[in-house]
Amino acid sequence: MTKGLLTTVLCAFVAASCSTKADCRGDFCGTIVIAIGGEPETLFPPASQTTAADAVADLIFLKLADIGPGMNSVGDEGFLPRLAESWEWEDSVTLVFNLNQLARWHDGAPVRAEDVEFTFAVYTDTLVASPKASVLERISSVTPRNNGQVEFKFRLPYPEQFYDATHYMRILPRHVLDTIPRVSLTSHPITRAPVGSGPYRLVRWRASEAIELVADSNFFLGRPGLARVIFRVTRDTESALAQVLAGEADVLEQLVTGVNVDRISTAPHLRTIEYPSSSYLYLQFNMRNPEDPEAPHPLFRNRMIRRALAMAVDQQELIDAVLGGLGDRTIGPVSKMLSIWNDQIPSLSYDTTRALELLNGLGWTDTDGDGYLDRSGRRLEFELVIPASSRSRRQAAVVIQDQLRRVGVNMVVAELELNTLISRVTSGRFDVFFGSRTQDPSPSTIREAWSSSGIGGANFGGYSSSEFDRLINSAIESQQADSAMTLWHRAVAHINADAPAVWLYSPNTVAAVHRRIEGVTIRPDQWTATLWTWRIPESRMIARDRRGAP
Amino acid sequence: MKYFHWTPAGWALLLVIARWQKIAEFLAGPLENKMLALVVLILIPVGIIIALKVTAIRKVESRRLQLAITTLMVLVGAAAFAPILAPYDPTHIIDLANAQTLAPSFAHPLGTDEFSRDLLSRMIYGARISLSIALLAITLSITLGTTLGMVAGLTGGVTDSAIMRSIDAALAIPRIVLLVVVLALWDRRDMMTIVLVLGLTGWFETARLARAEVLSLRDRNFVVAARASGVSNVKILWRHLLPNIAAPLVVTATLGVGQLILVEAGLSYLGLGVSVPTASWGSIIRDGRELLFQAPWIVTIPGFAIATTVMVFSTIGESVREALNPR
Amino acid sequence: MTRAIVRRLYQSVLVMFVVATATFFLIHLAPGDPFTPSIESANFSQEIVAQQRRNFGLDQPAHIQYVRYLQQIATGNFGISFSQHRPVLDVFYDVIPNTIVLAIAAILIDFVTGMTVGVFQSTRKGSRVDSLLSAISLVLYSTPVFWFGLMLVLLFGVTLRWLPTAGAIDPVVYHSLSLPGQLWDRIRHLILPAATLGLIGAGGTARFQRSALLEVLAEDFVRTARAKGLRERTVVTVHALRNSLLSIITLFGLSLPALLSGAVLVETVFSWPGMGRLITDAVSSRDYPVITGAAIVSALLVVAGNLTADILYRFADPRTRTAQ
Amino acid sequence: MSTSQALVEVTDLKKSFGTGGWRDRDNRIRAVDGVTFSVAPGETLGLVGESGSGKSTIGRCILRLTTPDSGRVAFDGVDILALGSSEMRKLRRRMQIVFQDAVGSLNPRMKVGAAVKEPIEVHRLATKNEINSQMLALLAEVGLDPELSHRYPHELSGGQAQRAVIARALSVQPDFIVLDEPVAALDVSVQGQVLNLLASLQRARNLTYLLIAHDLSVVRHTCDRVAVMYLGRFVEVSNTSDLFTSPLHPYTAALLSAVPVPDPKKKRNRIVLEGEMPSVSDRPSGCPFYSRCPHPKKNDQCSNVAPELREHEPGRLAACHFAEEPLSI
Repeated sequence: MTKGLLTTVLCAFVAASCSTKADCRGDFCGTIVIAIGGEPETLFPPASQTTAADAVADLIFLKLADIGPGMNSVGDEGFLPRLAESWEWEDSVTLVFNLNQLARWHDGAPVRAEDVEFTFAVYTDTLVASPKASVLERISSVTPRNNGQVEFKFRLPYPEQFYDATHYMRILPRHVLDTIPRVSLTSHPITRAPVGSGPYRLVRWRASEAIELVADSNFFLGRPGLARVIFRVTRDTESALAQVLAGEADVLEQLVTGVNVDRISTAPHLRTIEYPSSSYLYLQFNMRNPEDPEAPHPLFRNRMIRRALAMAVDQQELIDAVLGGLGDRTIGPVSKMLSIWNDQIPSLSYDTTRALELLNGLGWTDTDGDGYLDRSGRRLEFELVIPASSRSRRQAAVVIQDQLRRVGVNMVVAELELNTLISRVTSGRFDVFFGSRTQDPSPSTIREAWSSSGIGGANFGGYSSSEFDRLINSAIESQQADSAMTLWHRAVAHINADAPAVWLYSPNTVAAVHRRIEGVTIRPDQWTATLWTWRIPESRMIARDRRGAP
Repeated sequence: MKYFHWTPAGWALLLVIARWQKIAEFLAGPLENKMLALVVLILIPVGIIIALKVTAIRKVESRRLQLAITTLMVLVGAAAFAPILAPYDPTHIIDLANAQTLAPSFAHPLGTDEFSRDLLSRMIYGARISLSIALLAITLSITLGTTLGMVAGLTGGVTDSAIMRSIDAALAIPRIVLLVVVLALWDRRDMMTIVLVLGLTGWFETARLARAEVLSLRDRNFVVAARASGVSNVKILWRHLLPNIAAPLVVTATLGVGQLILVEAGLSYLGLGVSVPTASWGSIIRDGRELLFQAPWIVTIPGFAIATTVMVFSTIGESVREALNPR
Repeated sequence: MTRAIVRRLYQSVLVMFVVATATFFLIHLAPGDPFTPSIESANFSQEIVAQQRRNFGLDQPAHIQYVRYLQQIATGNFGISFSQHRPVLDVFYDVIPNTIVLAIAAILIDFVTGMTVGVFQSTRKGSRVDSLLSAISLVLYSTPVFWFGLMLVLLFGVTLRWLPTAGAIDPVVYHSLSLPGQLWDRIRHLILPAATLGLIGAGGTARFQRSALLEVLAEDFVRTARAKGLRERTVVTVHALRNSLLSIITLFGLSLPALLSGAVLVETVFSWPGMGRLITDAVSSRDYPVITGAAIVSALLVVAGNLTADILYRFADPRTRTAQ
Repeated sequence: MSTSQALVEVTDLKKSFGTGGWRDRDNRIRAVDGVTFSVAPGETLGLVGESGSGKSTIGRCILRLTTPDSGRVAFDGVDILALGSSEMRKLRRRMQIVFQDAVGSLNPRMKVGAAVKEPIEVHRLATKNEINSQMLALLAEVGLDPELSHRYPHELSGGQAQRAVIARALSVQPDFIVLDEPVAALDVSVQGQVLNLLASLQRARNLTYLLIAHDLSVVRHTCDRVAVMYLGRFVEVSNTSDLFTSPLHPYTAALLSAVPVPDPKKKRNRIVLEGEMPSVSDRPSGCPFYSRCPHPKKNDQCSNVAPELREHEPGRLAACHFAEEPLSI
């Protein structure tokens, strides 16, 4: 930890040497404009639910420690100190953080242990109803020992204790928020004028237009590389792309399709940066009857039908058509970002002949010659529900519909408005749901979505397999990285064979970034996490950069 | 016979011969297709006949009206016989890898969309969706508006003020806002839903008009005389009032069809129109919106189609109005 | 006359009450819930959603919520936006000025062009210019407003690159500009959306103005004025135009809802941060307080507009002034 | 007055119209202000007055086309104001109305034949097969060419239209017809024909008429008795011949003096009324006619006390303090 201290001191020295903001000179004066798709709903971290909100909040607030570039979530290996300068384990359920004495709130007050205690209290308060409360359940208490030391107590020892303690909470300033009643905390004006301890502070927020941040040049972890960061709210990828191409914006973190990537590549002032995606897409079969949740689904209770349908979908064609090749086939419910990603895990591969054989074997044949399979007078058909708001899923649905038609299956696509979709999916009123999941760095979230403990929660299809449950539980509890990995792979192979869903793809994430920006690194789970280390050398600055900070 | 031309008739005959196989398929095909054709084929000619009758009485003749009616015939023909006329299935993906967003060419006169579907076919089928929605919705809203307006006008008192204040309130909310709010009630947006919602939110002006007309007729002697003869209120409405307010209602309906086409397109553009794969013109624009720069024809063509159709209905409606209002 | 206005006011209040009630129940009938959990991220919890519902009082029966809602509305409080985590009034403060600016600019374009063209046409009835202008106004009247906007974006934004096509200001440079610079920035951003909305409206206004003026020009008193040997220009401007103004005032009142409807679409096309975009967003996130509030506010704008038109009408028309 | 066998009996009928809604009680116009009379079967009662005197309102009240504020209307002994709407509809068969504006009282979108047939259908007075022949018979009875049954109202002349309206009124075989200025809109040449037709129909069908007119000359040859109205009240009721020879009320006298006479040499004392009829909404407190009364003896009593309608001679009623000293004409 001494190294960190040294850098801090050094940085503080450098920062002090040029303090006048008005005529900002040097390599720390750049301004970047980020085209962000969607506006943060709040800048109060406990209440935030969207990736946009987290992306902005990550520059304003700090956690105790950040997950490392390796995305390891077991133990504390690879974690980078942030507000905590160091930490030690006193026993298997007691973790003590030593706060960085240089850490300051944007209003100048020092960051203290009681802020951490307060933060935990806010995140777990039912009046705040933070979506992150449930993941903090296994922490029993957070208590300050003195101004610079805070103690975390866990209910029981488990591999991801450190991850839980640090990953979800962005530390909040007690002295600013303590006087506000908890029940009105999430809607208080302070949520739009946040006071944090991170590298940037908020200057102005013009609703549905832009959010402007400026660097805190005294930031204790080192001077931020960019003087000003502007998040410009854009509605759709196309206009964001237009802005980036026209030089009106410098960064677009998600290009989505290959066509877009091609267009960016032709622009001399831009470059593309590819990083692993944290999401995967799938077609989820409902195991229960949509009309009667107690009864099994007439079609999908049959494992063979599910396997046949999974084999009838050509993921590669899908990736080519929808993403322009920018994606990978997923093998199981695993996004490319996760450490357990491995494309050697056994899975069902695209094979229409085999799919057709399976279906014929089950008695589904085309007796009336209309091109669709039928059995005792009923056509093999079902409904796919997709959110109307997702363009790529609408496109993919059209392609999958076409693919299934080739094996004689009639898939009807129903585009639903998002709220309707959510209420139908969470209450089990669907045949097949075209889902997309964004994962945390920890693979343990797979349990919520696919094991029987998630039924009634995030396991919308109601898939239940005791073997899968057993494998996944032991993988999560395993303290040893190697055996955990093996268990994860076995669990994934098992769920693949059962085919509770057709795994489709994990899109490749490609960002477009202006060439004048240097030191660009992107952490897959939170792309703005390292943005404060990006910078623009003075020699390459453009007019916008100099117009600079207020 | 003034509006009948031999040349288009000849072309139609040729088309029938050239496409007889498709026609056979169409006749054997799904009921829904035939129903849509029927709707379009019945409602529009009925409208045209009424319009012509009214204009013929007042001897309005204009080249514009003739042009409008001819154009409408073409549109109706295309919509009604979409399965016969369209070169491709509108949902057919031709070649995702190589035929995405092709510019207009000989093979695809209007180009293809991002799924390599033939745009001409989608436009022809879209005509059917757009026209049927507008026609069914206008039928619903005119019926509803006329009934309620006439009841309000004839009965007066509390019923009248209740209906009129509700109408005031409904009219105070801008139409699109009202539609956006009401459409949130339905969890699926098939054609009937859209028709229902458009119809149910479109009758207010008609009701006002019908009420005003009834009020001006209510104390006319022939109504009083009918009442004195013991004719019941329902019969007075039906036999005495309705025929006398029909003419302005026909004008409202004709102009309303055009407006409904615009409103439906607007809803589709906001993503609140009929769900895929049967696209209306508005949703074709929406699909093409993100490709505005790469494939501008996807957005441009349906816009022209919508504008033309609305113009046709406006022209007919205004001609009828001119005919009714000799000034 | 004041009595008539008071009566109109009283009616307006009644109308607003009906609007408030109707939107409340409509939106509560809708499927879905403002606190839908994200089904796409890791932290899915029904309990938290239930807790959020309790915190916002959504677990109460509808009639209790309704009464509380009416109390709030009566005090000018629209509640707290679920999706933006702040009072709905604050949300409105941000967007309403933008919509009003857009609406006023559009109305100016609409009525100035529409009336000028209409008057010009009626003085040259039957000429070639007349039929050409009639055709143009018919085309504008029949064009979908959002499509027209897209075409302008294509032409002026993409091809010619003359004007910005999104937002009300350039958020990057705006705050470092001088005051005239800021004003110019705003105007540049306003041109395309206002022109879209205004020109589409002008199509209708021109047609209306033309026929209204022609109707007046055919009346006896105009013929008398002509017979007196007055110049045609005097006849049109002094006698006829003043009289046709009445119908234009009515049209102004009537065109407000249509204008706001158009604004919803135009704001979507041009990413204009106004009411229209707010409403479409609020519906997709089931933000009840924003939806009901927005419906009430837009109804209020319409009712106020109609009231203004009504009063203007009474002032402009000497008959109604003395009649009461 | 023979009340015992009256067909129509009206007692203290009052009707006022509001201008400013229900809150606006002060501004109400008392169109009919306490009128009592009866019509015997087979009789023709004339109702005369200037426009706005309330005579049409009485006609409409009797048929319950407007609901009076108070008073009683009995038809053949039945209080029609107390009847339910279905009973009223049945009763409507026996009483009909003919308006001044004949073309306007025919539905412009309905052919003449259909208009005549409609009441028959409504009251189911004939089987489907007979309706048409009945209609044609009715047209013949009123002197219309059967060909005209296929015409629309605007294709008829005024006289033809009025005949059609009369045919429609007769179609339900009524006992009583209110004739609301039936000939006022017609050419003078046609007026006589229509009046003659009405008279012959009355004889043939034993009809009872209430004939409303603003013109005394129409009343003279068709009515058995005449009631003169002023400002919503009766000022004089009398048999026709007496009324025309020696009117009791100065208003009647003034009206009579305005009637053109066939013999221009006959010397007449023309009475010219000064001013206009006062507005019905601000009724004077005394005699309503006081402000315009040409009677030389009018005095304070007239301006303060409203005279009642009293019987001065048998069968002759007048509302004037000086009815015993009538003006001569």
